[in-house]
Amino acid sequence: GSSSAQKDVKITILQGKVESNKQFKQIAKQYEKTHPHVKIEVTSIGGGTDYDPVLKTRISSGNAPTIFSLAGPADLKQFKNYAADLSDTKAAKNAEKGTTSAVSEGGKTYGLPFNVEGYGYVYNKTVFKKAGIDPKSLTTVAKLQAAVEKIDSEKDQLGIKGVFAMPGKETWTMSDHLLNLYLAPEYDNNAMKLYNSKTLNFSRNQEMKQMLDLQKKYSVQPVMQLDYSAQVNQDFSQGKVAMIQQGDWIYPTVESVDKKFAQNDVGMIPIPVKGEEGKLPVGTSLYWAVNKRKSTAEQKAAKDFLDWLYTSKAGKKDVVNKLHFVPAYKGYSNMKMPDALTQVVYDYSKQGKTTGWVFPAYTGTSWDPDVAQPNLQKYLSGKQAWDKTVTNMKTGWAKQQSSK
Amino acid sequence: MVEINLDHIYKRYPDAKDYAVTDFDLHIKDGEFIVFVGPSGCGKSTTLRMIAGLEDITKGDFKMDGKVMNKVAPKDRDIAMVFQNYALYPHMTVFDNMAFGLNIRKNDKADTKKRVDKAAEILGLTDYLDRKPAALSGGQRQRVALGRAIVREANLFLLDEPLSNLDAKLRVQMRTEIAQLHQRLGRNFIYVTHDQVEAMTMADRIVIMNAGKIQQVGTPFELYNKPTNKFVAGFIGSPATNFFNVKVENGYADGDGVHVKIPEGQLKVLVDKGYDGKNLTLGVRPEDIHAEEVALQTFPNATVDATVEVSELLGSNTMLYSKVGDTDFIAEVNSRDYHEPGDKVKMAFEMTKAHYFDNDTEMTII
Amino acid sequence: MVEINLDHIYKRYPDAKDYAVTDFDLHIKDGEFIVFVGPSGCGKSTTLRMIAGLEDITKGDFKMDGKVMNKVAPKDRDIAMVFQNYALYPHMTVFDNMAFGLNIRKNDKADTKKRVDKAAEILGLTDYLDRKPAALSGGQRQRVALGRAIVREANLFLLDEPLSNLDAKLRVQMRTEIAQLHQRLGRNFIYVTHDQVEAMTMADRIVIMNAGKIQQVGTPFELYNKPTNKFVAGFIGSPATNFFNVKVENGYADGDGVHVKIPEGQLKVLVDKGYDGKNLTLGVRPEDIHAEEVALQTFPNATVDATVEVSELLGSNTMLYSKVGDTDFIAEVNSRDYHEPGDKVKMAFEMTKAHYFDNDTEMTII
Amino acid sequence: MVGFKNYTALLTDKTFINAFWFTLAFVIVTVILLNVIGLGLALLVTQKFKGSNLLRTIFFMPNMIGGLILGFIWQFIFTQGFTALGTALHWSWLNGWLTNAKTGFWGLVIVTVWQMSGYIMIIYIAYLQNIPQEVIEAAEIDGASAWQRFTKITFPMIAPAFTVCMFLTLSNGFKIYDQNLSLTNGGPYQSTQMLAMNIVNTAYNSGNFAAAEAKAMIFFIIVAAISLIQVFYNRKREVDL
Amino acid sequence: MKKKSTVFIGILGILLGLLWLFPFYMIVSNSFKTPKGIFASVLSLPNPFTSANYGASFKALHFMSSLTNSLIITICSVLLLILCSSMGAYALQRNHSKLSGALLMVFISAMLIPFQSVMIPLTANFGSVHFLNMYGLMFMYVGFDCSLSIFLYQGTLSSIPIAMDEAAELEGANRWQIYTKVILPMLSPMTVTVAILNIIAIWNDYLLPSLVLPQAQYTIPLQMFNFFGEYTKQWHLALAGITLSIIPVILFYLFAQKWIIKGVTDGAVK
Ligand SMILES: Nc1ncnc2c1ncn2[C@@H]1O[C@H](COP(=O)(O)OP(=O)(O)OP(=O)(O)O)[C@@H](O)[C@H]1O
Ligand SMILES: Nc1ncnc2c1ncn2[C@@H]1O[C@H](COP(=O)(O)OP(=O)(O)OP(=O)(O)O)[C@@H](O)[C@H]1O
Ligand SMILES: [Mg+2]
Ligand SMILES: [Mg+2]
Repeated sequence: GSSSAQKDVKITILQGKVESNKQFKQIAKQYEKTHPHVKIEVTSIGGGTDYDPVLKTRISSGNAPTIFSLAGPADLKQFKNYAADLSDTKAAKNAEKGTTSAVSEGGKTYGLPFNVEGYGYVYNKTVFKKAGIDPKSLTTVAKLQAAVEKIDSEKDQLGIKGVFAMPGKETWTMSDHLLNLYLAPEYDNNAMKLYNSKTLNFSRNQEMKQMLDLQKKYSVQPVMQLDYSAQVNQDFSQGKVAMIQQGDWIYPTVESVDKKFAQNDVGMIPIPVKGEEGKLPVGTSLYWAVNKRKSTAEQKAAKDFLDWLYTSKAGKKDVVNKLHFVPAYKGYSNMKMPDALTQVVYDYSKQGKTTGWVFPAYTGTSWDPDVAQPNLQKYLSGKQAWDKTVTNMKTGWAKQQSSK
Repeated sequence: MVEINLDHIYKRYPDAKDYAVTDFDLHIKDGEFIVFVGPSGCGKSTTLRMIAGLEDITKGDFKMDGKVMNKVAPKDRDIAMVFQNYALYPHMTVFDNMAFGLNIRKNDKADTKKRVDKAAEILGLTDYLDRKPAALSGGQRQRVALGRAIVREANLFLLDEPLSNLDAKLRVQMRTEIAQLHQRLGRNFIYVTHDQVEAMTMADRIVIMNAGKIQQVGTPFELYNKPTNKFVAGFIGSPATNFFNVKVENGYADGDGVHVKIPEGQLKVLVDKGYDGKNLTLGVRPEDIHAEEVALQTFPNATVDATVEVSELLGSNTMLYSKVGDTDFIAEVNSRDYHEPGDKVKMAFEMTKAHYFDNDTEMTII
Repeated sequence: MVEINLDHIYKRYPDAKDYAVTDFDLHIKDGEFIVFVGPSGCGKSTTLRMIAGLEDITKGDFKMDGKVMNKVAPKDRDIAMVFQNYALYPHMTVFDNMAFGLNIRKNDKADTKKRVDKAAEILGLTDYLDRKPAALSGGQRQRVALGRAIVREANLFLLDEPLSNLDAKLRVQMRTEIAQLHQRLGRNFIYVTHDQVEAMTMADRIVIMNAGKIQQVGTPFELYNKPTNKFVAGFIGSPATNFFNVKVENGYADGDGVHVKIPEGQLKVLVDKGYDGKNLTLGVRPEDIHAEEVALQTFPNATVDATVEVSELLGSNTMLYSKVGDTDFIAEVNSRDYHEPGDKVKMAFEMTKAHYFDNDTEMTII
Repeated sequence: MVGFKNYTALLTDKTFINAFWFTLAFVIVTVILLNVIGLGLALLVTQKFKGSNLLRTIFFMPNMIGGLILGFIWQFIFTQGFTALGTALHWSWLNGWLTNAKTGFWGLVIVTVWQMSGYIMIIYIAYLQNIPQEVIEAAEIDGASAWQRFTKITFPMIAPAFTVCMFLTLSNGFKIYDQNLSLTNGGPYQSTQMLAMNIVNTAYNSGNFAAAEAKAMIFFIIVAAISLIQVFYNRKREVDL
Repeated sequence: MKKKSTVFIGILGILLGLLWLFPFYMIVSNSFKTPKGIFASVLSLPNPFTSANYGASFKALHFMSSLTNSLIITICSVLLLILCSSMGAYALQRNHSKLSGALLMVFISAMLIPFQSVMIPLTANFGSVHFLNMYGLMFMYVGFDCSLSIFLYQGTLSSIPIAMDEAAELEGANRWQIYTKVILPMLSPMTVTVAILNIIAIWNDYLLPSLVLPQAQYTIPLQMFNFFGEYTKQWHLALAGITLSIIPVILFYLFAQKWIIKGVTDGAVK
């Protein structure tokens, strides 16, 4: 829509997805061309710095952005005074069901999802083919286990160092992604529900333990030394492992290491969870918010831009092709995703074969880094029994929720 | 071109328990050349530094042309100074060291160069103008320090042992140069030295200090001939005055091995002052002790039988380190009268030039 | 207790274009007291520093007891040194400064204390033992530097102008102390001084240097009476030898205002060496120029008519800065023969003590 | 009272207490190592030998790279370099670095020392060069060996440098964050988490600002007390020349 | 004897030097590898060898403009900083009052304050006077870094004899002249040190400029962090970038060394 006011407006965008910095800038430039009265300045924060403090400083210095990104309910709580209600935007109306629930309250929507993401076991097609295993068939834990054992026994022939590369250092792969699989069903795949829950059930913890043990046992060792870059760049992208627990976001990294490998050899299957077979956990990790302290004109321009980005024809093309986003919005049905992993996510989500992301309910709270992560790591490095780990996590949750 | 008054000045260094300078009272006339002498540590540099404004004056007033200057910053006193330890700027060349004061005053560059070159020539530093102080010999550094002062036409020059590290020949030359500078500029000079020749030849007046106190102020002649106390007599002259413990008895000064007649005039004064039959100290300068035949004949009543212990031949004169009774003394005799150590020599005191000092107050009686 | 050989030593400082020391060749006997003299900047300190091992020797060998020491670290040479600029440890008290060398050698504490206390007493520093150098006067610092050396019983003592900042009286005392120390220890001493009295009285042999080169090595007597060249003659003695440009003609030395008879013996040598009718330089010491009637009578053929320009009364002697023709010279006369500036005075040269120098080589002819 | 509760809560906050001890141990070790090595390097490169200037540059170079890259590089050294070396030499202790608190600790120490000793070095150099040569010479003449010259002359005379470097290494040791983040990120299970990271995490990751403030306050008081007492005490021993 | 210790020192120097250089070997060698090559083996030499990273990194960093920004900010801040801190230290050191001692302690304590705890009010203040740009940044650097610099200067000043001030003052120099003509030149070895320490700190700083600078004034580190996404870290470009960005600093350092050495030969005379 080009219903923007005649007066010149400048909007500033501050966002935390540094890898898309260049693309956002290109898109902004393009938008400026078609909307001569609007100027857009994009700033991306990342790398070694935390996004939150920067946003806070920008706000307090009177240099607040018009559009900023939020990472979930905890962020929203912090910046609620600045987040405008976006429920009347076209984009909000087009957002896929459930994608805004984590940033909605009292019927108001404060954030627009960047995209949706999904994770599972990203696997190496060649290895599986060589091992004679169809990854699509690994729908249950037992099947997975059998396949893992088989691959492991043929490690040398397959030319791999391990079945998995489990990044013991990157605690979020356990505490966010893996744990989510066993919590989501209990909380109806709804982050807000978990966010408001006084207790943590975690009744399926044994299943998680099993998966954890499986990954650890058949991983490249020592797991405690592995981090994201070792897992993705070094082991997976170099064809040294059969699969890793990651999501569609690793595609650019894999591609940057070995383009051919990325194009030909990469696929993703859901992690088998009892009762949730064949479903991929799909969710949103970042949301756009519009600063409600800015002038109405500026807010309007910001909303127009977001609407344009996610609902206009040109914008949609950029979302998919430039940003490599799996859209969180309706109206993309005829578009082809740019890479194999996003395609998988998109396919699952289009078919509705998804489970939810409940972990945004605790990322950004102290439970995640202070309770979940250290306890899981302790278990992983053999310093703590599983029972104790589970108890600790539960009591930690209860303690946090009681003081909220 | 200033009159300087030091009014009962005291100085105590922070944390020190004693005063470094006590009751220093001196009036310096316009254009005077004052020399400070005194034993090491007696407060000469301290006084100079107070005049320069580098040390706070603990008590008393320092005045220039009647104006109290105690609180005036050094830079506003228009003083040129040679520091005892040179205080050269290590990062500047010799030229820049000397030109610094002039440059600060925005003196015309060409004139500065002229003056520095002139000074360097006088000081024999022409070849070293581009060097840094670290690459100079001790004496060369001292000359740079001197050069830094003499290029300026300050109101007051403070020179703290400016020639101590120079060889005799250069020292004589420099002395002349400084004297000429003083004459040409007509400014006040205060000069600290340990070299008695320098003190005697350069000074209009000498200030002799001891343990922070002025002992005597006077012309070289006065100090030499009319020392106010034993200290001055013992300090001025090199070697210093010899002292003998004697008793005034029957017109003779009587002591251990000494039995010399006191000249009439002197005796009268001594008796008048009530020293007859009393102990006092007799002072005779080395150069007033003679060993030539002719002198022995001239002063037959004033001879002693001495033993030479060491003899130093110094060109035309010879020092005889001698002993009479238990008293050591030095005689400076003509080299013609050279004696070997161990010689027993008869020597005559030129008693008309002798001095007498009270044993308690150490003040000069005559 | 060592023999020291300096074999044709050269020194060039990094970045300097000239040699600071050239072909320095000297053999020092066991227990000798050597004094270095020479004009400021002639290379005395440099030589000392090479001996100490503080400067690299550019060329030549330095040997102790026959062993080449060029590469031996200073600490292993067992040397005690007084630096020209003291080089005190600013962070240590006077006591610690003096005790440092002994402590380093793990000398018995009690003995160290005894020695330092003794040295402090000699040096008059007893009251200052607890002070840091910054709170001392210039002379006191120099005494600490001296104390640091004398508490040690090193093999070789290097003293670089150790008394320059002391008053005359103290200097005489210190001189004696150093001489006694030398005697007691029987070690080698190398002593740099600008004070001719010090040089003359203390040295077994004097090394006189100029522009980095040794001019003459000899006993004080030799240097004074038999200078090898004009430089030595002009340097030793204070004031220095007077020089006159003369021509040898008819048995007379003839020059601007000078017409004096050359004694027989001297003349013969001059003629033999072919100087008859030639120009040369006549050297007469100030103390060999007389103004007394008796001298004028004694040397009737060797008088000049001089004009006194400045006269300095120095106790028993008086310096007459005089002029004959266009030549300036100094006469040291008895104070009885005092003359006012401006006086025209007849003076006699004691020609038997005169020296003659070749105008080209400046070497002594007689 | 609410504020006070935040402080008492710290006493039972195990991670905070653990971070405190970990940091303290780290500070003690690095302060010693950095000053010893920094000063050692300074002494080394102030010797006159060919290449001493080059060495200075080399020792200082680690300061030119920021925390992230540093962590990256060193992770590879620890995980791959050490492992390769360990296998080659059959030194098992070289394997599995950064996987537990102990190797994590020493890993942090190594990286910190590697990076910061050049920094400390150039401070010491600046002061070393201020020592008048003549005083060193005097000590040589007095017979002091190189070590004695160092302990009795050089070291007392660079006392101000020691004060500064102690202060810097102390306060930096307490405040260290980048290296912690990039090398171990506090892991495993927060066992290598240091105070600064603990506070930042409390504030930004957990959003518990009140607790973070209380921690920061305690932290600041401790650091200030230790560092300033050190400065005060050391300055007393310095002399003006 | 002298020889032997020199050889020993030389060998020790070489060994330590290699130890210190090893990580740089990794940086440089990996910057010539393909992304795949980097992770195939980090420790080995580049194979295949590529210099493409440099071109790409040069472009991605907008190298010329961010280099210019970095240079302007670093040079101006450091100059200001040296001026302020050396003057401050001079004033504090030469004045032996209780107040100056206390002031110094205040400066020193200021170093203990973690940046994170002041960054919000700081930027708020600068923002309110519209000073969130490179000029504001320079002032912030002066503020933040002067404590250490003063501390460093203060220590060296005590070894510059007061006689230097005295000599100059007697020659008629006022405080400012004494400071500029005598003290500052004599401080030059320390100035070089202070400059080096601050240059590397400011040159590499990320956090503060990221809060303060508008896009057009981005410095090299700010651009560099575009290589570090949450998931995608473009090490090949980053390492090339790092190599590019430390070259100016190393050049400066080598150049500064000359100065330090020179400062020493100018060195102290009693
Ligand atoms: N570090 C140096 N670099 C270059 N030249 C130097 C250095 N030190 C001294 N010189 C030069 O070497 C010559 C000899 O110096 P030295 O210090 O030995 O003289 P000296 O005889 O001790 O003089 P003084 O009596 O003035 O102390 C001088 O001309 C001096 O300028
Ligand atoms: N900074 C100081 N603090 C304490 N006492 C000092 C200080 N400076 C000098 N003194 C003391 O004050 C006294 C006088 O010192 P001053 O320097 O004036 O002596 P001086 O007459 O110049 O001696 P010299 O001939 O040795 O240079 C000395 O006893 C000295 O120890
Ligand atoms: Mg003095
Ligand atoms: Mg010398």
